[in-house]
Amino acid sequence: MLALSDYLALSALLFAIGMAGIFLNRKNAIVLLMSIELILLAVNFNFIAFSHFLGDIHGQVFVFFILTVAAAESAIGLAILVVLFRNRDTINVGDLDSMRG
Amino acid sequence: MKTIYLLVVLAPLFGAVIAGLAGNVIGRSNAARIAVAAVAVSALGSLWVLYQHVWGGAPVFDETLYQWAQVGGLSLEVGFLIDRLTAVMMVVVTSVSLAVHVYTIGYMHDDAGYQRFFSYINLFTFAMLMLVMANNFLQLFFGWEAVGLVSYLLIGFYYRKESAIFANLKAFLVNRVGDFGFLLGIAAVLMYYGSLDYGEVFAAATLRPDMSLSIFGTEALVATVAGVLLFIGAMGKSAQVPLHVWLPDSMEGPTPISALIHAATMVTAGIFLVARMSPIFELSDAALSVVLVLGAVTALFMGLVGLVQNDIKRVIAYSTLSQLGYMFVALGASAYAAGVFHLMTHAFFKALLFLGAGAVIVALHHEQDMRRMGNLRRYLPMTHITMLLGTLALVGTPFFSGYYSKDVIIEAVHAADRFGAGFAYWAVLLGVFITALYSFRLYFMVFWGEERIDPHAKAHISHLPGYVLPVMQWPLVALAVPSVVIGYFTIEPMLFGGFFDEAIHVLSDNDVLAKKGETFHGPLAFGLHAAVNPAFWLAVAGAVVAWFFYIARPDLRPALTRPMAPLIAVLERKYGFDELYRDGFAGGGRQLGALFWRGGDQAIIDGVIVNGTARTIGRLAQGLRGVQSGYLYHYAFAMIIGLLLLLTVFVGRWQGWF
Amino acid sequence: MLSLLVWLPVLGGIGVLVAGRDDAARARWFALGVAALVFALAVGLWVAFEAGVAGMQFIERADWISAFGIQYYLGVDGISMPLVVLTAFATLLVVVAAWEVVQYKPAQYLAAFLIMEGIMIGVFSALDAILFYVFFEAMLIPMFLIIGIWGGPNRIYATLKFFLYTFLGSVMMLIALIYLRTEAGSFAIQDFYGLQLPLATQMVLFLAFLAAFAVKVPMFPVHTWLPDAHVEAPTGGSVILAAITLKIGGYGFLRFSLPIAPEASMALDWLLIGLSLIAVVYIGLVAMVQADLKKLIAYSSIAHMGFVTLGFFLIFRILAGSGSRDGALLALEGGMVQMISHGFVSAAMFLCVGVLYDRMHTRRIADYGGVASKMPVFAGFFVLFAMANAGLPGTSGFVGEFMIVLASFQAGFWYAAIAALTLILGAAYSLWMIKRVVYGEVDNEHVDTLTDVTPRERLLLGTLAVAIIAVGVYPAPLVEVMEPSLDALFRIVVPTF
Amino acid sequence: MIEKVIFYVFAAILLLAAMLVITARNPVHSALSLVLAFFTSAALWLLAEAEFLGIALVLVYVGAVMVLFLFVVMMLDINISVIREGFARYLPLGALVGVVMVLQMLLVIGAGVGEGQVSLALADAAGESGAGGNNIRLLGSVLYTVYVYPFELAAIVLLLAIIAAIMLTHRRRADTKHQDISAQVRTRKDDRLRLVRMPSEVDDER
Repeated sequence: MLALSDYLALSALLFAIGMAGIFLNRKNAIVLLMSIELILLAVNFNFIAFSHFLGDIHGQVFVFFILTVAAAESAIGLAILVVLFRNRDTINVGDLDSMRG
Repeated sequence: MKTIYLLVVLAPLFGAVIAGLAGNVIGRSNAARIAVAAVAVSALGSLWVLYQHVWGGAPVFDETLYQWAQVGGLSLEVGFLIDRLTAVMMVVVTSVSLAVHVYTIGYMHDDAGYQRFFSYINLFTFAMLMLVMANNFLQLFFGWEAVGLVSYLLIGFYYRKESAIFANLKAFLVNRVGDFGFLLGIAAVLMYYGSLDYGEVFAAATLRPDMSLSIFGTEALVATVAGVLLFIGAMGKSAQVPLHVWLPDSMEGPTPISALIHAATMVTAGIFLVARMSPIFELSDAALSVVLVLGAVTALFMGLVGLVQNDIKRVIAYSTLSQLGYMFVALGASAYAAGVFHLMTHAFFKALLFLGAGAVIVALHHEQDMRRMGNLRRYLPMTHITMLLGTLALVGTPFFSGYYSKDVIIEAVHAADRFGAGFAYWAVLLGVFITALYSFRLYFMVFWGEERIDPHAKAHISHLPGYVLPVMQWPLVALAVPSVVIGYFTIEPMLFGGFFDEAIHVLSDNDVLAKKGETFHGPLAFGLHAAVNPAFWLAVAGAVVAWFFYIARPDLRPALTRPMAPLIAVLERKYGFDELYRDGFAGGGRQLGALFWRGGDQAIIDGVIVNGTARTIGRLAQGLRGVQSGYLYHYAFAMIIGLLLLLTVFVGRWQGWF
Repeated sequence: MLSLLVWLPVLGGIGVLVAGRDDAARARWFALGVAALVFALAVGLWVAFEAGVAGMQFIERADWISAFGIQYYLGVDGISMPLVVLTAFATLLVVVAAWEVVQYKPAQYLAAFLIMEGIMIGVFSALDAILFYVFFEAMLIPMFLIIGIWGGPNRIYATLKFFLYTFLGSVMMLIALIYLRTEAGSFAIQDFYGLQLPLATQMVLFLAFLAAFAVKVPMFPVHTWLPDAHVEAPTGGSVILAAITLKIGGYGFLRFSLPIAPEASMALDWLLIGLSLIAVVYIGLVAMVQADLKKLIAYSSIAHMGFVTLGFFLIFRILAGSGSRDGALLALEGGMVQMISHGFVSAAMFLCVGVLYDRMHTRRIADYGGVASKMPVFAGFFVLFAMANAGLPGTSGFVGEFMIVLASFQAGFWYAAIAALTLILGAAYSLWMIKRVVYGEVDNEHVDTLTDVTPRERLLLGTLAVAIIAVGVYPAPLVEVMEPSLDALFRIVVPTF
Repeated sequence: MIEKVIFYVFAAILLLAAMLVITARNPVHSALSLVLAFFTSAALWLLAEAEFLGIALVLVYVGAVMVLFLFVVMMLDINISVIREGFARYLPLGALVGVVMVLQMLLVIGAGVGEGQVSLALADAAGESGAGGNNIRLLGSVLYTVYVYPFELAAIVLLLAIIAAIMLTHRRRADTKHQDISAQVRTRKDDRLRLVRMPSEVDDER
């Protein structure tokens, strides 16, 4: 029988991988966005797992919203990326330091 | 009577205001006329007041004029207390003032500040009268400081002269040091006696003579503390050691001022104060001993400095210091009446000497150095005679006024058995010799011997008809008369006739004058008594020594001075008081101020705290700017690491790691 | 009536702005008219004021922001009445003093002062804590502009310092006021008085008020903004700053600190007394070595204001020392009189410096010397004012100092001894300055070209001289007005006596 | 038992795909790996009886978002070598952070929320959700009642995202003509019309 902890452990690992992805691909904005998707996926896993094991549908509602927001986020993120590339000819995050104090 | 009193006080004020504010409008001679008339009114009024109080049986007047302020149950008022002491002071003040006013007409004749000068001396007369007529400490303090103000203005009368404006600042500040004590004394009186009114204070003091307070860790009589504090004020105004330094410098003022303020009246305010406060001082032997010892020190040591001065006015100034010391010695010996008596006689003959010196100075075209005088009796016969009379009175020639007043003091000290009385006796006795020495040294250097006048001054003096101006001559004569005779006529009533019984309070144990009174058989006998009096012979010795070294054998003078060179050097530096005050207190204060300003205000408060805060925040922000690199991943890292830390904290606490 | 006093100058100021936009002369006359009218009203108020009554008079009360219980609540008592009149008087002086002197934007300059006047009268007459706070803060704005626009070369630094210092303090006060509202249930200042707060709370409140008022007074060590502000401020700004603004600090101590937190005042009086005595001695010494006329006078202001706070906070020690109620009252009234007197004297001193500055355009003492030869009338005034500054009897400067020294002796010998040092220090810095500026040989060709005071300046200085001497010779009317209110205050602070 | 096998297999694929996402040299590979990760996730969600969400994940993410990613990746000419620099340098740090985080989370899962408390509740919880039967119906009944406002807000968020994305990427070409309506409305008479005062013509005959 599957246990809640199985899902949670999987989610934790996924989360950690997403986090490591941010570290590893710190200059590639696209992979950064993907890493964020991974992290969100991990979060969703938790919600679904708890929803399932506690028999509470509200968790899934949250996953639904997270999916919505994440979709919107990646849409805008990619749009920004496109504009960025158009203006500066790069998506190297290392070059984006105009907010430097 | 109240109208008369008000008239006496307000007439000079009126004169001062008119001459001061409208001086340019009404012109020089009108200003002088108004000023002299005002003081004349005042002087006549004072004489009448004295007459009424001595022979007219006028009651002691003690009334409030108006209420200055009312605080809770405490009423601060302005009012007059007129008794015989006040009346005598009023007469002394106004009559000397009148003489000086008249003299001024001539002395300041061609000075640009003519009206200003009259305004000042009128104002001075007003202030001095306020001082002596006060019936409370508030008004006393007002008069006290107001005379200081006028003194300040007059010493700095020639405000273009650097030495004059230095001297007036010095005078005011040294006086302020005295006032510092005086004000504290008044505060002590208010606290322990509950009032500022003389009558109430003296009543309270007599009622509770043993009241004590703890100060500097010891118990002391209230009367001692209050007395000493008040005496500090008197020391400032009456230039007693160590607050004497301003008086010689005050000679920078015009000579009539030296006569009026710095010899006859203002400087005697301290004497008046102590005499007036006799009910308090009588309660404390310690306070009187302080007065006695400091007076004796001043009398002896300031006289010594007078020996080495060459400026004619400074010699007389040091003589004044020394004579003021005599007066304090009398007060310290509980012979208040003798002190006031000497005050009166001294006022006349010292004013005479100053005015005479002023005549000499003017005649020599503002030459003050005695080394460039000599043999002036040929040119200024009248001045010579009057000054000789003044000198004789000063040194204590029998039957002259100074003899009576000074001799009484010496004998009173001899009779007193207070701590310091022995020292004071020898000091004043030796002082007699010194007084005679410097007085006759001055006299001989100025009026006898060879002529050392420089040609410029000589040209001036040769054209004079034996005097400078008549208006400068008559005051001398007018002052010479009382200088000679007033002692003879007034010694008996003033000292031994219970004249001051209402005003001055002496405990019977301390009453040395009463003891003297038992052996007093009239002024004539007292004068003849001089033959067996050591003081007289000391005075004669002083005069002879002066004659010997300045007239008979001036060539022997180096033989006398050479062995005493170190001593003379000390005297010429006036014991180093000036240096100590200038470099020690004034310089130290300025350095401390600079230190506080640069170190405290600018470096610590502004530098470290105010601007330091700004700088710290700036530096902090500079550091934080580095954190804000603009790189997205730095922010992401920060978030992740923060998350990790939070996680660690939660897990750790739950697991009990820490 | 009070509303009129508060708002008439403000409206008048706006009127000056409108009327005098292009016409300087019209602006001047208009401003003079408004200032004179306000002064006349203030004097009228003084006449109508019942001297023997302790409570508030001329009360006006209306809801303002009812949601928070904030009211438009005005009234004066014996403590604020003299200060209101002083404010009107000082503003009138400033308007006259600016007459031909201020050429740069005269209408705006005068308007700023008129608005300032209204606000300051508002501060003194506000009985609602928030109303007080609003006026208290609003006062910064015109002053900020006055120094910032018409000031000297280093004015930006000075204004910033001035603003930040005073603002920092007042924020603390706002917190305290809001707390008090929760305790008292209303913002009326008098409702704060009866609260029986625990000592710890009182301490916090007291420190909050201290932060606000100590800066205003200013007390050591938060005084350094004042010399800078004075040096940079135009003459009128200095006059108002010294004559009125500083008084708000002292007034605040009387209105808030003492009655609201009496036990904390007692517990912390060592601090206030200590700082005041430091102000007297330390600042006195610092004043002595200043090379700039205005700085010297600014420092002397701090020293004199030290006497005010000394008088206010000595009362506990006096009661402990001699147990004399009169002594404590003497200290309180001495402090009040000292405030009024300082208003006159410092205004006079700054006007004198202004007179010199207008002619020579320098404030360095070393640039002067021998002024008396060229400006005898001015020299007379200046010496008189310096003497008043040194506390000469017969001038107003003496009255307060005398009362406070007498009272402080009852707290202990040393308090009086240190306080009385001002006799020496005050004379030293005032007269040494006189010696270097007024006396002596004419020092340089600039001094040689000086001309004596104009009739306008003569009127200005003469008025002040009369006021100073009048208060010095006969302070009874002034003391009479403030006595019942201070007595009532005293009863709140020390109910057992 | 079979569930367990399925779970572990899919979980392994998921983790492998996730690792590929973050380590792949080519972003296209990353994106494709992410697609794989989403697929396996959907499968695992189905296993957890979240059928609707599993389907939605596939439809929305794989069908739309990931296609967008691929589009962008391929559209942009990315210099991979520059972007990859520092990868090795940060590998230890990234790994460390990841490992520490995993360990801590596992600690929590293993000790506290493990079988002990939660799995007891599982039986009836599972039964209940089973009794409710249709997962979509269940979700809808909550979504359209309790969460109706957030739901509407989510719609607005999406709309905003659309508009924002269009606004950001849309560019105006210089060589096409546009109508600027606001400029037309702003026009004033003076811009277009000039009145010239002229003296009236006078007959010169006289």
